[in-house]
Amino acid sequence: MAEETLVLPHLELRRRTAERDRGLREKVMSLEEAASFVSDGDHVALGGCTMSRTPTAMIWALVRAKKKNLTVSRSIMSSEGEVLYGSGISEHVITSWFSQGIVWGVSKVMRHYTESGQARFDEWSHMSIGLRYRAGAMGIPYMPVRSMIGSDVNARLGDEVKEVTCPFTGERLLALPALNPDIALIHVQRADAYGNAQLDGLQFMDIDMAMAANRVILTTEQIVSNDSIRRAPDQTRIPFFTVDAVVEVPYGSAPHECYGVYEPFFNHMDALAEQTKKDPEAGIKKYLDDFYYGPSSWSDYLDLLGAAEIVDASRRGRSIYND
Amino acid sequence: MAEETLVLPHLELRRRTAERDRGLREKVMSLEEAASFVSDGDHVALGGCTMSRTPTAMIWALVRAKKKNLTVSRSIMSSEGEVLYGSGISEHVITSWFSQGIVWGVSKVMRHYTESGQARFDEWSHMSIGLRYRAGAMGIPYMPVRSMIGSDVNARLGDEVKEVTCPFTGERLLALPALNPDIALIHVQRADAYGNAQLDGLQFMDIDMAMAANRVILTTEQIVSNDSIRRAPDQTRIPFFTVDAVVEVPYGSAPHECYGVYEPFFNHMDALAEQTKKDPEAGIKKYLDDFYYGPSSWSDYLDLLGAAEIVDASRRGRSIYND
Amino acid sequence: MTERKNYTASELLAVMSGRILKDGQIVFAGVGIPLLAATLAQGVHAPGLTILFEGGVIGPFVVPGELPPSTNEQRCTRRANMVLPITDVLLLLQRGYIDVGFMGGAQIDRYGNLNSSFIGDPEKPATRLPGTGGGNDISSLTQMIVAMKHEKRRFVDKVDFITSPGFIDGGSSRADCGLIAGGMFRVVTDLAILDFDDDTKEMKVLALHPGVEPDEVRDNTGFDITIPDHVGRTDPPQKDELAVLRNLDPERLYTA
Amino acid sequence: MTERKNYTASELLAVMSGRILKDGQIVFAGVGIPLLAATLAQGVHAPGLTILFEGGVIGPFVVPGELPPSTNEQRCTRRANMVLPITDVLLLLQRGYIDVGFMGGAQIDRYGNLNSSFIGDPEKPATRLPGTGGGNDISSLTQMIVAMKHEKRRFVDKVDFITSPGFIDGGSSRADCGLIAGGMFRVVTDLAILDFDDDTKEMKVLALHPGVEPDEVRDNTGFDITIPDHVGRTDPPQKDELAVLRNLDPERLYTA
Repeated sequence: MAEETLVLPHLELRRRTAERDRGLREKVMSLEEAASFVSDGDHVALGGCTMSRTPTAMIWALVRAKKKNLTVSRSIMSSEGEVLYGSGISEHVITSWFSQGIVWGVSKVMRHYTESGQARFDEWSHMSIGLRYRAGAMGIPYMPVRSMIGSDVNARLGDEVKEVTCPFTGERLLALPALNPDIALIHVQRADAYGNAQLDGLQFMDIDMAMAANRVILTTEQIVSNDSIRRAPDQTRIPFFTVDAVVEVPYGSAPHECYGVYEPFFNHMDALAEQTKKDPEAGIKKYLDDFYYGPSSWSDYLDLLGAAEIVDASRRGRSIYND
Repeated sequence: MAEETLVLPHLELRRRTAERDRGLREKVMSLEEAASFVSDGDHVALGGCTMSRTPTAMIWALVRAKKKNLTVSRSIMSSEGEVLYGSGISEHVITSWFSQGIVWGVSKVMRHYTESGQARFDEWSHMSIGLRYRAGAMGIPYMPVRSMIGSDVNARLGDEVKEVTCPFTGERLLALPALNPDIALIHVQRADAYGNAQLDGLQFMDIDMAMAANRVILTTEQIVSNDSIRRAPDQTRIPFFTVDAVVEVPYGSAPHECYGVYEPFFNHMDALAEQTKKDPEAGIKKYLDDFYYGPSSWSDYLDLLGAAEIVDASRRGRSIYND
Repeated sequence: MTERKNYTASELLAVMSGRILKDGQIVFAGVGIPLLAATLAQGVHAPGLTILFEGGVIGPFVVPGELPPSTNEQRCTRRANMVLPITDVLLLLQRGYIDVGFMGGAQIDRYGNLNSSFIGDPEKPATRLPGTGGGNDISSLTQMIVAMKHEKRRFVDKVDFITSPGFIDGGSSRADCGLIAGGMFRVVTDLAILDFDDDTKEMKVLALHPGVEPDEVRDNTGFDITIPDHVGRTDPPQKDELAVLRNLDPERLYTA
Repeated sequence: MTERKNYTASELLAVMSGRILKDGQIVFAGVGIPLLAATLAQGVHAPGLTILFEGGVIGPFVVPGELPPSTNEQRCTRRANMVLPITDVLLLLQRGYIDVGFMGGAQIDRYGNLNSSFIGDPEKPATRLPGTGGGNDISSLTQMIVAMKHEKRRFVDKVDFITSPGFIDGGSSRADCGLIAGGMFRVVTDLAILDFDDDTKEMKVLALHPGVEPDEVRDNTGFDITIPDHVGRTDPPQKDELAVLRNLDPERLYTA
């Protein structure tokens, strides 16, 4: 369901949450089944940041399922944002920074779609996006903040931000509107069949996002037993009752990285940047044909990435634990 | 330094923070040296909750150093609150619940000092205290909340809470004043010499408290190497630059528990409850004479607790990892 | 209550309140009767019930005979699904993830307001009680079940101090204060199950426990309480329910 | 800049900005020149300098030759003291724990405002740039050092879009907006080190790099810039500084 208002009235947020089956139950399914949780017009939040723990496999499934009119938010968008624009499943992204990565310069695909007016890119400060998810996670309608004030980032957002005054100090602050996405897509190293997720390394905004969202699809490198989760409950970062679907997808963030498991597939990223340089639209369409529409399964997709690249990315990924 | 206003103006908070030596440096010292960081009149926040990870050893040192006029806040106060009142180092506590523990009924010591008007007990809701620390940790002067409204807990706080209206939804909420304690006392399982602390199990409000406070004294069961901290940086919960003193104090929470290391010393707690039942003031004074003023060192204190009790509490403590 | 019963008043409380919980619900529980009742429900009819403790624990596994002394010690985390900071576990209530808050009460009034702070004038109290703990937050932010002994001094017309809000002054006054969600759902005592009138929000009797007559409830209630003519009757505690309970608390620390 | 130098413009930038950092400071650094400069400072004169990355990293250890591709990948966490969520690492800025924010810039104006969002009219931009990332938060909440190439098209009278606020319209306008802390401290270019007038908050030259004449700065600046008569001079990059730098970035990815 689309966000009807900038901030959901509290009782409506509660009604949607109360409707969900939050009991302890198994919810393992395929990428295709999980894709059915996303409706056209939804606000979809993406876990991870830039080239890290991107829910690539789930986006891949949404593109293949030909979703429409999604609004997509993320801390920072990398090549998955190019895929969103190029495939047409989203013409509206909300993020603080959007390009493949610093080393590849400004994204030609992002430029093509935004400069031509075909797609919208709402820019918020990095912390503001994080605090919008956090307010949503906390069940409050706004969060006061001392950032973004005075800049054109703020000015351009118009009525989506408001000035408030501290009732104790009289200080002027900005009120950020809570963000409760319709659905969040989050990729993790391990989760159990109920959706208890444990994350290693960088957490980005994923935990607030999971708590804030009205549904969560969890993709995981590996499904582990509930017993193994219960042995270290202080390592669980996302509780099962926020999660609606659990999908086991090895290399589910490729060509991006998954902390401690694999680093980015840099050669693949280089090739994508090169391919979209001259004719960004044709370049990204060809990329989609080759890697999104072409393969018949996620395994086929991994085959296209190539075993040697997978082995190399994995070796680099594990090296973080060498010290 | 005492809190001059309910909420510190932002520039004053920043000035105090900027003055601190936040560089990477060793700060290991004795309990007695660390006690010198606490000034008479300070607002002191205590880590842990009820009978868990109480900074007993540091309170022990403050009592022996005859501090005065401390305002002390904590999520929930147990027998350490009785020690604060009985020793006279604090006549003003801020907490959500105050008694030794449910199994011992209402604290006679708390009743004696509060009902006679000798000491003050400001009651806030549990979450409100947590959110006050959190606002302090976030550098915002207030936090909107949907709790405490309508109750006499709220009414009794007078101007310390204010009503605010959400600029987006028009909903009425309560504004909680940020709390930036002058100093926080936190006990952990392990920390390095710089003050990087890793916590196992229940975290309570300790992380927000450490971030909010203007100084932190960390007592730790064990000082570990910085290398071992760096091997699992995603397990660090309190960063070194918030910490001013690191003191290695084995059994530093006894007679309370330290997660995974020892459970509460129930026999000791039973005896304290019994001893304070008839004449609470005399009972707690005798307890202070025996366990606080009597021993010449923390080791002597542990000797008084008794080796058999220590062994038993430790056996129970480790048992959490048996499953 | 003149016949001999094969259960104590506390066991009756635990059984009757446990039955109100539904499979699949998420319950924020205090220690003592609430925890016993919730664990009992898991064992009897609600295997998918999730228990939360205010110390920061989601989905723990209570070891029989090792009931936690409060909601803030390591025993509460035994084989839990997740452990998180206090503030964050309480925020789950504010976010709306929790179906039921479940706690005991020292004093309750006609509109379901609870007092655990002061007996007498708060400015010069006869007794300073321990205070709210998580109670105020839980009762402000979700639907409540309260389990308590049915005594005249505990069931009063107006509490000395509203620690945990019920329906305040009745009618729409709770929402008017700004508490737009939650509210009292059931009060379970050793005499009856009570609920609240849809409009006035006054407490009334929903069902009487086995062997309890209406007058016994009236005599033990400090205000006029409505008992409908065709008031319900609860079924007595069953063997399997008592067996689960006694296994959980073999020393009867909470069910004596 | 006619003499032959034994360093590149990027190396000059890294060395000159690294020197501004002081031992014991906490620096919020972007990748590229800022990270190189901060790591250089640690190796040369500030061993107790702490680096933070916006991805959520405190006190990492950069492995020479394995510079991270952004501040959000695992390479950034190499032997870090702590890893935490993005929002929380940024909140350290708001709380006041951070001494210096240190980043690069695409376009800067007379009052130190930075643009990394739009070239041309934001409603119909000639170029849509990637956006603020953490830049807006960092420059709103702490004292800033910016390192960038000194070119006329980059040093403009007024930026097309204020992505990261400097002193806005100068004078007290920054504080008047509600940004009561932080502000631009130094701009380091391949020609000079620039600071800001205490009252007007206009950019001015603090010191010229070796071999640079005042006119070279004027010619490469898109607005009238004050160069005091007795302007300072920086010392050229030293051997030990260049050696540390080249060890960090042997393939000259960031210092070509």
